[in-house]
Amino acid sequence: MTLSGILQSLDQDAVALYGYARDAAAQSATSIQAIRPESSTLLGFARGIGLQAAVLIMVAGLCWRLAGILLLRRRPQHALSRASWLGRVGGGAAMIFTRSFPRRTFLPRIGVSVGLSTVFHVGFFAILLGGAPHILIIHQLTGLIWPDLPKGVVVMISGLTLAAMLALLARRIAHPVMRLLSTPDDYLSWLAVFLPVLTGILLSGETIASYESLLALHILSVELMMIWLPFGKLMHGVLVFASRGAMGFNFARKGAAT
Amino acid sequence: MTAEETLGDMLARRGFSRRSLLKFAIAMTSSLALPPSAAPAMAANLAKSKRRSVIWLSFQECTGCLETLLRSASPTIESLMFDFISLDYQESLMAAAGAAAERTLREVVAANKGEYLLAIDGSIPAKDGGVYSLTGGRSNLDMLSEIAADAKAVLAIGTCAAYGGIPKAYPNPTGAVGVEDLVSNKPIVNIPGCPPVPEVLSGVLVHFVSFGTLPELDDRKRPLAYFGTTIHDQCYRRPFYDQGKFAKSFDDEGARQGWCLFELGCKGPITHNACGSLKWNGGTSFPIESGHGCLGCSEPDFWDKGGFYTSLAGGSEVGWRNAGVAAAIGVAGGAAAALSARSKVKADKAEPGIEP
Amino acid sequence: MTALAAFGEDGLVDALLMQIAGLLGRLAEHDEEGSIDLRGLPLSASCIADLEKRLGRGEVTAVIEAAGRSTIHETSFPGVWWISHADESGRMIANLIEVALVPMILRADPADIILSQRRLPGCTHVAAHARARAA
Amino acid sequence: MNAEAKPPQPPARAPDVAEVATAMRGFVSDFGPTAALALESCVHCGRCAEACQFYVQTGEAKYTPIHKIEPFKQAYEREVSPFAFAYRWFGLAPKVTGPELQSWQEMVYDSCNMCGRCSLICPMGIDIADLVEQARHGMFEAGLAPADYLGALAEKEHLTGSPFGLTITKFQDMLHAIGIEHGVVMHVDEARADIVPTVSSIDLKTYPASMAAIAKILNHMGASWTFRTDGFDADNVSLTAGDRQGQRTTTMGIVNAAIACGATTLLMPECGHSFTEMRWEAANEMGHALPFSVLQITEFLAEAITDGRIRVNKAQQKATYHDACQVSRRGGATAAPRVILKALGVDLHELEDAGDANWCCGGGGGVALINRAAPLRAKAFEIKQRQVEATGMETVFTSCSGCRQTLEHGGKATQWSTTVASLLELVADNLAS
Repeated sequence: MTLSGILQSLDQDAVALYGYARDAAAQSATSIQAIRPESSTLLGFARGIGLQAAVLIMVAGLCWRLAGILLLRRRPQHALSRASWLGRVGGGAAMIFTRSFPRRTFLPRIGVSVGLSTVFHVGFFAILLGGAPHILIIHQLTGLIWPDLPKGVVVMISGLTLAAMLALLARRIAHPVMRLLSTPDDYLSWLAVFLPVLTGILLSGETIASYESLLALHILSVELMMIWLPFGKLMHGVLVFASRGAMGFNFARKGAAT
Repeated sequence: MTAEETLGDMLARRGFSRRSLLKFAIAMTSSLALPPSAAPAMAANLAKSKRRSVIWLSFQECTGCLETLLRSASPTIESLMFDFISLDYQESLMAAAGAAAERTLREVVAANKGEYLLAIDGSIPAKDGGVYSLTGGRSNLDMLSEIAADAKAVLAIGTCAAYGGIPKAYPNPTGAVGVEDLVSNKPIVNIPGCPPVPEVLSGVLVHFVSFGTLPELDDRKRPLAYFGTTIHDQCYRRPFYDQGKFAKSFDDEGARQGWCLFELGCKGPITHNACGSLKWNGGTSFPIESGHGCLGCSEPDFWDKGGFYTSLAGGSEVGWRNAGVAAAIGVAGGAAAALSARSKVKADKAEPGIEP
Repeated sequence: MTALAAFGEDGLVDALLMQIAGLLGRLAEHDEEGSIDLRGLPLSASCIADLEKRLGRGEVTAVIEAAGRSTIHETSFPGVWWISHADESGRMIANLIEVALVPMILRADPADIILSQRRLPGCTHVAAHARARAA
Repeated sequence: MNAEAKPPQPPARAPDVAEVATAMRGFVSDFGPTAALALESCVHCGRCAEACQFYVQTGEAKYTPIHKIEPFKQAYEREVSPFAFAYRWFGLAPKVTGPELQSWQEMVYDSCNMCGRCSLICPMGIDIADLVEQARHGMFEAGLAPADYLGALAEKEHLTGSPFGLTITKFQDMLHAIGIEHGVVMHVDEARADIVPTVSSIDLKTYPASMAAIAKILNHMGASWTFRTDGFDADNVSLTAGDRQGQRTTTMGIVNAAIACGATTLLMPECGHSFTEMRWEAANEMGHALPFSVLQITEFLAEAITDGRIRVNKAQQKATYHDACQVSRRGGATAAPRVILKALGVDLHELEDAGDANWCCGGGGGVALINRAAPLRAKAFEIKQRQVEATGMETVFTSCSGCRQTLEHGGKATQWSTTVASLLELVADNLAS
């Protein structure tokens, strides 16, 4: 049974599985605006109800977590600030970017971690924002559109990103500090990002299995990432702006180095 | 023409040499993607075989499928096929009508019990007992089950007969379904397409008449020889797809250069059919070659898979109203969590005077 | 010039030539005939033209008028025949390389031979006179 | 000084459940969005370890800065985080146990100077130093502040307002004695004065000359100034021990003293944490802005030298300078010492990573007052020793008595020839007549 055979049968098993899920979802989702019925394939589910559910869960989770943090009582700061209010806001905004480039003195010790994570993050967003199909999705949602990278380039970048992720995982397992700090959330979040990139590469190759199965798997893995995002470590994608901004703002008050 | 006369004798009587029969067999083996060595065997079988009786029932259909199969302005090799079968019942083509037509149908069924082929075009409305499509006062639902019972095999011609097609599109008022949803104890061949590619029917009939079996089918009961690959895989514009050269509108520079139509909603990557290789109107062209994206008409529920001009990459659009509801739920939950946290934090101020 | 044709153009033609050589070998040793359906292979027009140039032309050319025109020519390699069939509207419906003593389609069919045997006596002078007397 | 408050007893055993609960509430008590953001944002990348002198020198993973607040993060997740209910229902963040909290004493106190170098490297912008300070609040309320020395001093400060139990009269006598010994006019407890220099007990005990130096400088300037023995001990050992109430009492004492004599400027002595406490936290504890400006001594000297109120001679010597973390990196006064040294004509050879990214001396944040932390301090000192020797300088100036004492102790242990000197005293010794 070749892999493509398995994926083919996966498509059929999923049809049955999907049938039950769809009926259950249909009954329970009465309040949500009637969603047009999708065809009975895995791809239909992935691009239909699956996508809808993933987006709704992500949006709800994001709002919940952000509200839960930002609505805590703010500690008033009365000490005389070294910077004006505008200076503090500027400090906050600046740090959002400068903290991505560690000070030269730290590089000898964290160069590997910085290098690998930069390759991964730049690669991941280059795929997301450079891949033609991705731009189309964003275009359909927001109307924005910009030139895309050739498919070959995106595939090559995906390879690099995948390699960086595997190296980072190896480091997280091997390095004593990383092993001490790591929780199941780290590994689940890693997987939730690894699968979309992996299925993306397989999809671009279009050889392992039929286009539909690969596209369905790719979209499902993205949906897994979207659903996990607000509840685990992936939230740092949003919190990084708030957290760095807050430190930049507060340190600018003290004129302290950031 | 007597029932016992073989095809070979019939052809000879009408001046068709065995060479033209062999030539026909060579053409069909090539179209069916069979090895060339199969041609002599096919020609021999065809010569020995009897003419197969075919009953064609039209249900909730637009006659587009029938027209495309018989339209051949110039007689093509495939049209020979209609000399090999005896189309005993077809409401649009036969002279008889009304009660006479019904009598003919009963006679044909009786005469060829268990041996005739049942070809169907159009979907079958199953809602409310099938009352939405009647022929001579009888619902298509009943006619199908009755006549399919004695058929040797069933050919569902066109996406409507195969998967329900356009009548089944949302909201599907008549409860239209495909043949495969109603008939289960008979070998079924789906020949989807709106309309289907004519050569496919000839290929299937020839295969059946000459080898007595249906050609190899895929998981959707479609002949693998014609539906094994996607339009995307056969498409001559594929290199542009790989280089990321996409037409952004139907009359921009990209479109004129014949670039890939992926961004204009082409459904080629998820559509299985033979348009890309056999092409239409005698090999003239096929939708993509004429500059329009493939609609995916041979796939189930092609009408509900998002707009014809929405690219494959786009998921079905997220309802902004739903997103608003989700956001509100999220904020409410977060606020509740924050308030309970604040109450806990305030409670710790046991020591008087320490500001929060 | 599609991307497919850009690379390996000559690779395809060479592979075909070697396959034809293999068929010739089987014909010579085991008297086995074989043929290659060119339409089943992803060949571009220039690829087929190149193949035709390589195979060259032999001494025999034949035309068959049966349900459309079919043309056959022997290549410069005896035993290797190039056959292309078209239907009445002139559309090509098959394009084959056949490796055989004589292409299958050229041979008269046994059933036709029996019919000929039955028909032939009819065109003798004796039969003609008999018909004239009977009329 | 409210003597009747219950003094924290150093426990012989692990805290019981009640004490752990108070500890956690202590940690959670001053929780705002910034602290919550910090605890929610950690991506477990491990880079903070690479900036911390204790991990870098020992290679032990347990000294990873963010790991030092792990139990408190668990408490946050259970009690205050947006998904607290889920953490509790699914048992994702178990309750912190007594023994576990006790074992964390080493992480929250012995191996953390709260120097903020980890906050400088954290890619997510988490102020880990601030979190450790808040964690100490929890530890203290669970009676887990280290008993030896730091705990004892904090207890005494809590009772008497001075970590060494100095009474006001004793303090006054010492000031006058220093005045006489150094031949300097000492203004003590005068009713009205513009400038109030505060005193740290380390200076009082080990570097009395610095009090004489500040007096000499202020007289040189002809400023109206006075020491206030009712506003004593800028050191605020309670802060580093995590005793929020003691910290607040000490701070209010100084603030009230300054208000009493109508001061316009409060000078913090050569000390790191006292500056942080008075400059950035005092106003919050008052609930409104302070009615006077607070300057670290180097800031004051730099300003006065620049605008000519202090005239100095050229000191004609080569030296290097060690930055106090709370003054430079955390306090934003990195430039002031350079201004002073330049004015004094000192040929300054900066240390590697000088200024904002400097390595901590290893004694700050109360660690110098924990005896069992000596081996850790020695490890941290090795970096500083290497850096100073790399400059080839004979003298290293600093403007924090804590650093000065730590570097001297470190130097004594390794027969270090370099002399550690105070910038304040250098200025006092080079005043133009």
